[in-house]
Amino acid sequence: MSAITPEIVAQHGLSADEYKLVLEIMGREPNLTELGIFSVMWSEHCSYKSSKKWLKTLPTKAPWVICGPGENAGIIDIGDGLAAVFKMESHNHPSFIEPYQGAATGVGGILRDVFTMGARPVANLNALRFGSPDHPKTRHLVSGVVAGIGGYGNCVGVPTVGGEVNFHSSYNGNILVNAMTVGVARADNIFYSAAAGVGNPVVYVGSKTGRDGIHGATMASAEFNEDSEEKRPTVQVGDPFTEKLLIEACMELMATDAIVAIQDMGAAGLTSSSFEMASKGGMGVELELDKVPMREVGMTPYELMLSESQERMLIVLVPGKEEMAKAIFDKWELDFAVIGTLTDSGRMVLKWHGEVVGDLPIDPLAAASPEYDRPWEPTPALPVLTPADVEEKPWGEALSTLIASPDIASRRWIYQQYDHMVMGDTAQRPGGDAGVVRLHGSNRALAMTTDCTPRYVAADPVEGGKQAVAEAYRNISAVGGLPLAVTDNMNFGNPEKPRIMGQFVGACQGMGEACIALDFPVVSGNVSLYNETAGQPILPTPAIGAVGTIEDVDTMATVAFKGPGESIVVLGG
Amino acid sequence: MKAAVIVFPGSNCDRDVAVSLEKSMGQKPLMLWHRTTEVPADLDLIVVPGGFSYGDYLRSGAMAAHSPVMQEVKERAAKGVRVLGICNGFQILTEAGLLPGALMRNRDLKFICRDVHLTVERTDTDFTRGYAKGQVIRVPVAHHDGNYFADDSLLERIEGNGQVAFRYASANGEVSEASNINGSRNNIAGVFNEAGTVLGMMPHPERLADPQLGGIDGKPLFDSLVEALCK
Amino acid sequence: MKAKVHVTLKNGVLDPQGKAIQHALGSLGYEGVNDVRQGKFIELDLAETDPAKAKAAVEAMCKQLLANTVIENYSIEIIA
Amino acid sequence: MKAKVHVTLKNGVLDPQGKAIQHALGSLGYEGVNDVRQGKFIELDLAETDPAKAKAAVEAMCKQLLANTVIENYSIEIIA
Ligand SMILES: Nc1ncnc2c1ncn2[C@@H]1O[C@H](COP(=O)(O)OP(=O)(O)O)[C@@H](O)[C@H]1O
Repeated sequence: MSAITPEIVAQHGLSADEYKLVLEIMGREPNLTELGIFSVMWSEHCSYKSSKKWLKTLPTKAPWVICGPGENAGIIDIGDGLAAVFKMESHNHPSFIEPYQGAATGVGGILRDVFTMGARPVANLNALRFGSPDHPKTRHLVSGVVAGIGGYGNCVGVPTVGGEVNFHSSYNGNILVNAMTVGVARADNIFYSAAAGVGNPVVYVGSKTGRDGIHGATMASAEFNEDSEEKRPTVQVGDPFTEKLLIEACMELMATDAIVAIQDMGAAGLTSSSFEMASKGGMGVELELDKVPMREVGMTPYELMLSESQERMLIVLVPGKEEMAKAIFDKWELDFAVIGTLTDSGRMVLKWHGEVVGDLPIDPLAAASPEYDRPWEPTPALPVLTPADVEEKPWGEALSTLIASPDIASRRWIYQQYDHMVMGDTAQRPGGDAGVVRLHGSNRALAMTTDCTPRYVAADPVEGGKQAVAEAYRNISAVGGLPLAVTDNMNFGNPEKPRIMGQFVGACQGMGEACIALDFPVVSGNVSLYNETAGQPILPTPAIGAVGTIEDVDTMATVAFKGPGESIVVLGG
Repeated sequence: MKAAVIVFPGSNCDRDVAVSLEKSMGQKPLMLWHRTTEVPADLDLIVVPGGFSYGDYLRSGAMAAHSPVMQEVKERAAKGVRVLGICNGFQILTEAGLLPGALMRNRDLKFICRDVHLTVERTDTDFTRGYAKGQVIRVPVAHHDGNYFADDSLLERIEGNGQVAFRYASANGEVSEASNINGSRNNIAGVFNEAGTVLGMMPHPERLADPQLGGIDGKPLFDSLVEALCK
Repeated sequence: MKAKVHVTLKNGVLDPQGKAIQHALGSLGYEGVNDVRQGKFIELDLAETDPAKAKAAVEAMCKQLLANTVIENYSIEIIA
Repeated sequence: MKAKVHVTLKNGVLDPQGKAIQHALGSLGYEGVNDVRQGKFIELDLAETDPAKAKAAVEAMCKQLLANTVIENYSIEIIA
């Protein structure tokens, strides 16, 4: 037995205080597998330990909200018995290390968050931030990320209808790749992750488990440093073909009454999916890890619990439905294995060929997940610019400088690499204010957008947070949509620095105020902290994704001037 | 008229083309799973749709070309049943030997999704009779492997037989290197078999067959088939 | 028994991937790269223990699936 | 001077292409295919005439462009 040394604890990203808590909860020294589980569950990525306090202040309610933050994705009622299910999520660190696969697996992950709730994904968007255009790495990163997003989304067959891109030197060593998926479900056929029913089978479906990204979740929460480019084998390869099959198989199973609960295996794989399902349902769970479909020989329980292999889901089935469910996954040529059962013990018991190799209490671990009230300082106000501060230039020259700016220049090079028309319902393609996708078989449509102007947020986090929400609202309105709700992706630097924490707090405050004023609730989101290189933080980037409805797609507005003689009107002020 | 759309693992334009067919035919086509070997005897049209069958792994269309249903498709094609392959479907039909040539990676190696203009090279086939001679149409492409290749002698044969269906062109119908989006030989965007009963094309007519999606230049292709095959 | 298969484009078939690599190498400052061709390298692990039988099986696989003989050549190496 | 470069996925890295080929061979009735891995095979034609210098140049090309060393290994063979 390997004794747990302070070094091992540190390698797992747990502080000495946190380890003390581990010992208290376990009542003994954990073994390595158990320690690995704590490290994953308590990582910033899974526990939101720095951000939780502030996220709770965001408005999340409205009569049309079916499910707010806390599940895999947010859900709103869009009428006609339908619901829109959506969320945005970051894959920043993996995309910097391996842009193609990092971005691709980011798209795969967010798609799973949406279809796990019973929604067929109908659109993808992506909010990207790169370093300055003349930085030696930028070209490679841009082309890799764009190819990866396209490579995955195009193959899965979900149109990528919108997004945004900014360039700024603060992202030179830490790009941002935020992917958003919007899905549509029947409002009376939504699936949640809370496990229920003692004795019910726990089923594993999808791809086999390999040694991918072991410790990826902890990596996503650790600040980048010089040698991070060496931590390479933690990168996972996406398999969009399998994801497509997984979507179809899950949709087929969801049309039956066999599912009690379902959850994708996200960043923390089997650990977080099984823990969350059991914890939400107040259940215990017993897993037979040797039954997990494995890609490689000689895998250990530790590796199986921490692997981040993609394209996998965990399902609690109604007893007796195993054969029927298996037939569906067989048809789609995917792995299917009953790997455990629900219990009423409130514990997670891990077995390996019949022998207990891990035994942890679920609620105490989840409840004790650390939550910090990190010190923060407000961002000092910048002097206000006056017209006299701006250098005078001939109009023509000023205009061409503006148009040539990488933040304004055409994005066609990017979105031409994304299939934005597959599924046959894209009524407004990328290039306008918002993407518009018809609700299949109807004349109604969803409008969607992602927005944030990081330099505004850096200058004044509260106003910048407000502005990002307002811009998303305007973009939905501009195509003729009624803005309904938002998802967000909070990308910030190291929260242990009061200055950074102050940016986070300010942005949350501004977003919250704007969302209340506009009746525009936050229904889902994601936080990515520690976005720093050698101590230098990125610009604070709270990316906002928004969704609205258009009642009659024939009334949709587009940006193009339609003909000579038309009036040009400026509205607002 | 009876039409069927084949569904492979990884097909993703199967529903799109079924919607377009239904609009023109007034009834839903049959959807046939790739494992099936029971294909109704009285089919008039088989559509091999776009997407990424088997993930486009190894070579686009290579694995799907060996699916059980494809044996049946080959037999029907030999009997003159009309077969239409769009995008990945075109790749599958070349891999299955139903159409000449091969589709390689786009010249600049990037996936291309955009509207393109095509010249309609022939209007005397069941697929294209709805178009006017010399008509230039606007239809989207969305592919990574659409670079049509045939060696010199094959190319000569295809051209000699009038097997070219569409060419990439400018908006006013000029066929030149500038309008050749992916490096295809002779700007070829679609080809027929010798009999003119099997058509493969990289562009997606089903994506612009509905005014709400921005155009209807793809619709005459489906209307042509319905008109020709409705008994 | 292992088999190594090389699938390469026939002479005269243009190779967009090779061309793009050559171009990229040029812009990275590598001089004197006259030509680049890209092919596939497929390794198979076979249960078969007889080299001749293994070779025949892989030959059939190449013809049927691994190579598109309209545009590609293949070569097979069997390793005990 | 010619160089042959093999680029293969590192051990443990998922190879969706290889898996799909294995699966397809199975459905075509080829039995006993335990594993398939797909890699790239790149042939370069170089102006360089010194083998050591050629090797060094190709090594640099592999690191910088031809292989994605995050997930791939490469091997180089120089042929006079
Ligand atoms: N910035 C945020 N605003 C609102 N909700 C958030 C935010 N960040 C995370 N959440 C919510 O917290 C929950 C957990 O998020 P996450 O760990 O990213 O989900 P998953 O593990 O399924 O990928 C989700 O329901 C998400 O909607």
